[in-house]
Amino acid sequence: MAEVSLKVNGKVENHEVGENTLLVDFIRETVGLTGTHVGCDTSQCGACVVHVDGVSVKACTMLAMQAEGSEVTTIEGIGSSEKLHPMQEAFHENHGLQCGFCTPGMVMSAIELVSKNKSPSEAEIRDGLEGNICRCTGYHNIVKSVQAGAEKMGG
Amino acid sequence: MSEGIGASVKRKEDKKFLTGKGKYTDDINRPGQVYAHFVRSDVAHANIKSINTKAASQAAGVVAVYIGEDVAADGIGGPICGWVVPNRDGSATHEPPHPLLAQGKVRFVGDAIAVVIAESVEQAKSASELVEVDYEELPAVANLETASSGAEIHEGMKENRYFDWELGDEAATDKALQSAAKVVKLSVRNNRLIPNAMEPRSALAEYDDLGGSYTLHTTSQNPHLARLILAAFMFQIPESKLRVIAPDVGGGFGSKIYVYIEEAVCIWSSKKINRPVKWTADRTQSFLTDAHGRDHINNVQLALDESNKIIGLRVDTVCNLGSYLSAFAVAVPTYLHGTLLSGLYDIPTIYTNVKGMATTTAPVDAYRGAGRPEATYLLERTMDAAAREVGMDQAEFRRLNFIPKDAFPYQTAVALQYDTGDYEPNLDKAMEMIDYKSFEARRSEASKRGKYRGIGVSSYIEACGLAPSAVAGALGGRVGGWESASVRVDPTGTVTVFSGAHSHGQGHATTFSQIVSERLGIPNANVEFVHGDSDKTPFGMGTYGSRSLAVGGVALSKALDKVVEKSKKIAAHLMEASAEDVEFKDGKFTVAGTDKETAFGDVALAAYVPHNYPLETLEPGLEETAFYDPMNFTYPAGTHIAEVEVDPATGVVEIVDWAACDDFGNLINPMIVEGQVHGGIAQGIGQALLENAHYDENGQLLTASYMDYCMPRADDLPSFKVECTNTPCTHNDLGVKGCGEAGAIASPPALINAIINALSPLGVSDMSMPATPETVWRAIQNAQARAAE
Amino acid sequence: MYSTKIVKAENSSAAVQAIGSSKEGKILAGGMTLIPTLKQRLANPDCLIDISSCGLEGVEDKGSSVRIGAMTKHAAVAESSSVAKAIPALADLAGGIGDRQVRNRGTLGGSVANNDPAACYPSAVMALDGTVHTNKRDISADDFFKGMFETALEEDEVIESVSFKKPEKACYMKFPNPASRYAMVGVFVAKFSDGVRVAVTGAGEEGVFRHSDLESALSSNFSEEAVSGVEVSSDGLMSDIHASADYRANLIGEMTKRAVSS
Amino acid sequence: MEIKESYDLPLPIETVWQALNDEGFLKNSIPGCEKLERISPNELSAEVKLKIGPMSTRFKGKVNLSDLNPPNGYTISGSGTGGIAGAASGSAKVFLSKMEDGEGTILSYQVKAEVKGKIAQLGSRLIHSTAKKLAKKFFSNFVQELSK
Repeated sequence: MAEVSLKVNGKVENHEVGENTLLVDFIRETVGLTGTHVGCDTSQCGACVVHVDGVSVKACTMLAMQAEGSEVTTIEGIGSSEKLHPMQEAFHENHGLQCGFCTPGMVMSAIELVSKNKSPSEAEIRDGLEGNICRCTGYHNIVKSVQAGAEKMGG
Repeated sequence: MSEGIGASVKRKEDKKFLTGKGKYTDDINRPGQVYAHFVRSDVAHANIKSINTKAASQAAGVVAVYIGEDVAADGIGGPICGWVVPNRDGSATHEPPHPLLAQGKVRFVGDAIAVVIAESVEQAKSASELVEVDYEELPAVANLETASSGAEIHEGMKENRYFDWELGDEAATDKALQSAAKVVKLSVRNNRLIPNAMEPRSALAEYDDLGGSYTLHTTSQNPHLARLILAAFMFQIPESKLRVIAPDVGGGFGSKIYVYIEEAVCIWSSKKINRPVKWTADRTQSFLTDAHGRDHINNVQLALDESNKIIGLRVDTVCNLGSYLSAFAVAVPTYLHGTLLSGLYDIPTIYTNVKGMATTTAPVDAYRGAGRPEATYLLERTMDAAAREVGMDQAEFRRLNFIPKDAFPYQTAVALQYDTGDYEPNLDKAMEMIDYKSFEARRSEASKRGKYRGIGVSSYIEACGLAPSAVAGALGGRVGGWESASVRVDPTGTVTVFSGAHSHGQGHATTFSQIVSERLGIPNANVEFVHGDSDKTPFGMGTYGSRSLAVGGVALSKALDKVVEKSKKIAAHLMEASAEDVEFKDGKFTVAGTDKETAFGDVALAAYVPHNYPLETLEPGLEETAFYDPMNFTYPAGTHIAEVEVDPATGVVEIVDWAACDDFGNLINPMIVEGQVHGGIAQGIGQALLENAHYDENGQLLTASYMDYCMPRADDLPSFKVECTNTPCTHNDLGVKGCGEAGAIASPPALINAIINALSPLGVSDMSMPATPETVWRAIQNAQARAAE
Repeated sequence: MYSTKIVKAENSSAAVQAIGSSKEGKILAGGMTLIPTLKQRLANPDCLIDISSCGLEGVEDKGSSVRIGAMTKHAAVAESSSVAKAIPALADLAGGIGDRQVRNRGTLGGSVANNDPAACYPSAVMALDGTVHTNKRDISADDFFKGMFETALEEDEVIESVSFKKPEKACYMKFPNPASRYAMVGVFVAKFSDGVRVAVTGAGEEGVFRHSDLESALSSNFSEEAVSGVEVSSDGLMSDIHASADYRANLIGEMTKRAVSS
Repeated sequence: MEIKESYDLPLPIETVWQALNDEGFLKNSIPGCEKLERISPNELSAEVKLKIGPMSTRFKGKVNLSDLNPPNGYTISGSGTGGIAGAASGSAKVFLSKMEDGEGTILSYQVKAEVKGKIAQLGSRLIHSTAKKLAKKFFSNFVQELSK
């Protein structure tokens, strides 16, 4: 067991956990934020994407201890149901989600994508979402959502 | 903007998913819960000589370890088969038992042998490694072509065949083939797919020893059906003692229709240890044990007369149903496949024979489209080959053979009667959308860049809204095909809809609210939607086969009819008029020829505060339920056209354009319909280009992770052009047909036909799925080698 | 994942020491391969030595070469202006590894030390006549890669940085495995004043390798035609469910042509 | 999958044959072999530690010698289970023949390999290459041992 201290969505989380605890399990089980999902075992589906110190990572492929001292942002930390983040709003307006399971990871990836490229082309968006798998939407409306989200975010 | 029928209302359910507040099964935890982990077979086929669980039982954190004998001792049965068909010789489908945990034998890699229950997932996994299983290996039966001569998988089941079924007039069809001016022959394989809903299956079972009742949270498309099967057929407990909740479910695509052994083991063990038991699949377990889809080999013979009109069709199919018969495994290749073989063509005689085979692979069952994609694929590939062989344009050859629009209702040669349809406008529109007539110019432009450009057409029909119960029953179905809905009007005029359908991405909360909003004239925001809980909703059949709206939506409409009818009586009383004179529109009751008016809310209040109310003749309250059993299937149809460019140096296929024009009847929410079409097309493209479940000759699944099973990603796909025409369904109140599966049905042949079209100048006339870069490259190499000879 | 201990090393000698005092310790760099392996319980190290605080990040232009710290993330290499200026092909390669989340965590040293037969980086190290700098010594690329998943690294050795020689011209062309997105074939072509080096990844049964026939053809005539004149043999190439050795051989030729003509 | 290779050895065929039947030689030749004990004339129990990249698994199983045809060859087969990783088995048909000079021996082999469980499910791309590599290593170790 080891003491892990990091911030999740601005709140200090100080917990004693097994040293082999994955960041995603820390977020879901220890902190109790279940918006971050697990959809595969091989670091490919992207349902678990969160931001660690501002960059997107797959929380299933990082140990909680590797995030020691970091600022972690999850889907719960970017907007609220009263005030959605512009990217969340864009997904809503463009029907960028169906079953919702991949959505948190998709939105977190999209936000980082736009933070690096203010007005990405369709090809850049498709390329930039390589690490997020969606089985429902065929990506068509996700691409539209990210384009709209980029505009809203001031691109 | 209107919030009623036909409006692209933004989805109500979005916010919870967008903010991470969705509650999927694995997000739910119960006090004292323990975790199940299954010990699964590493071998495809073996007798189990012994299982030693001693060390595992003593491992840290372990609460219990159970094997097949423990289940058998409690008399718990396995999953049952929901549909059977007669064999050609009159005998019945062979239905072998499917034990919850292996009893003496394993039949596929992933077959569960034991369950270890522990305080943590990691402890359960560690202990599982200590379970020793001694196998006597038997030869795997991994190959569909040779399955009939393989080792016996189920005791007493001859030639590993579950059934041998036929439909249609064999003599007439063979006669048509003999007398034909031309017979087009084709053999196609429908590749095996793994559904891959993004949320892995999960179950959380809890036993209440005070009431002797169970609660199961599970990833199900149809919680009531799961409850019925679990309670009545597997556990033999009073159905009322089991509550099944399917909370937010992260996609299904068919794979979450069935009751799986893991859910049952969780229920059973939750009582044995009197603690809540949770199980969540990791992705590899999903690959190994979720019911797979497709896996057919079809031999097709199409008879044409001198004028290129179709005069007969014969299809001989062998399909792989895997190690155990899953719930609807039998229906998929028979009544959901054989009955669709007429497509949208006027074919006077059709005969089909389907042999359903067992292999030592995962069970195969419905996957988006279920039987209809296989039918459409073989038919549209054959139409394409026929057009090429007779030298006609692929679109015009189809047009020539379409059922004319004045021929409806049209009785096909394979049992179905199409109520309505008009196929040419879809074809014309799709051709216009993709600029079909200028294609040859684009082909020559591409060839200057060293690319082969091709265009492929696929015109499809599907039978949705499964199904009229009497028809299903007559054809071997063991469940009803109706759906239910309850409408509870609250005293203040807000409404809660309780539906037996289940939404796992389809957006029912939005579309069903739109129907209410349209009919009762209340804002969408005043409608709540409840589904997925057997304690809350009326008994329902759930969601599959593009049925939610066409059956569940119509049930809602019927319940709303009852609400309106009763409301009119209340309004009549309030307005001191006769009920026959009361009109209801835009949320207001009026009396014809007067200025009397009362609002829907006032009527609702009167129903619950019946101070001024006709209590002698009318019950108080305003809550109505309807069960709707459809009179016929609905028949969405349409045309998809794909345009591709092939890079001959690598075999890479790039999809450069996609046009889809579908007739889904009336649309409730066009935005959601388009989203369904997009998703369906993406899965169809996945099948045609990328996805394939690959078992090696020993029955090992080599594509058991996203490292090897190729899921479509954003950069594999183009954007799609999607439009609709509308011939309303004639036999349901909403005129709706269903749209969930269409994309997956239409798209694979469009794409494969486009690739063949691109390579046809080289003499390529066949292409298998998935058309991977190497497959395409080899076809080009072989064609070039043939040309050089 | 089995239980394990995590040691945060302050520098590479501390890391080596920690390895020495463990039974079966493993260096944890970005973890992009190691953590998925541990999750599957396909390895059971008693100790993971986290080297993220060892100061092994950064890009340094050394004149005739570029030296990159072992713990430099792929994203940092892809976005580095000095890499883009000195060896744009290397920045391109780094920008095409995995997906953006992999690039945000995965490291040069991790990729090179693992020497996955389908990894991108080893081809750059080989084609750019690289040198692997460890806590003990400098190892030339040609001596470093020893076959699939094998390198010259010893138990008590940690990669600190890798140097890449600046070529006159270079290009990396990757044909990704459509499922995993690893290289099904990746060809790194680097033209130096004294000849051309061609390294192939994703295809060889023994991992990354230099293609001598292509090198000599391109050294005398740096053109697509020269590539066409080489018959790429499928001997020693991998066959799996995604691609046969023949198809990989074809891709080697094709990717080389594209690299040359880019 | 089948893999074929051959070696020329500067040793008489009888010497090679003896070595092929000597557990000491075999133990030093089997890559990663940590334990090899004869339990009957043609059966040995074995423990092998296999490292492929980041993966590291201990297999426990048996080595069998069959089709014995002294001194012209035999079939050596091994199968083992690696716990959670699954199971692996492989067999090599070994052929010995005298070289034309009468002094040396040609050792050739044909290998078949099969994996089950997680290694098959997750490592399919590596199965063939790994089998080939391990076979090569076994025989090159064997040759090296012989020349000691």
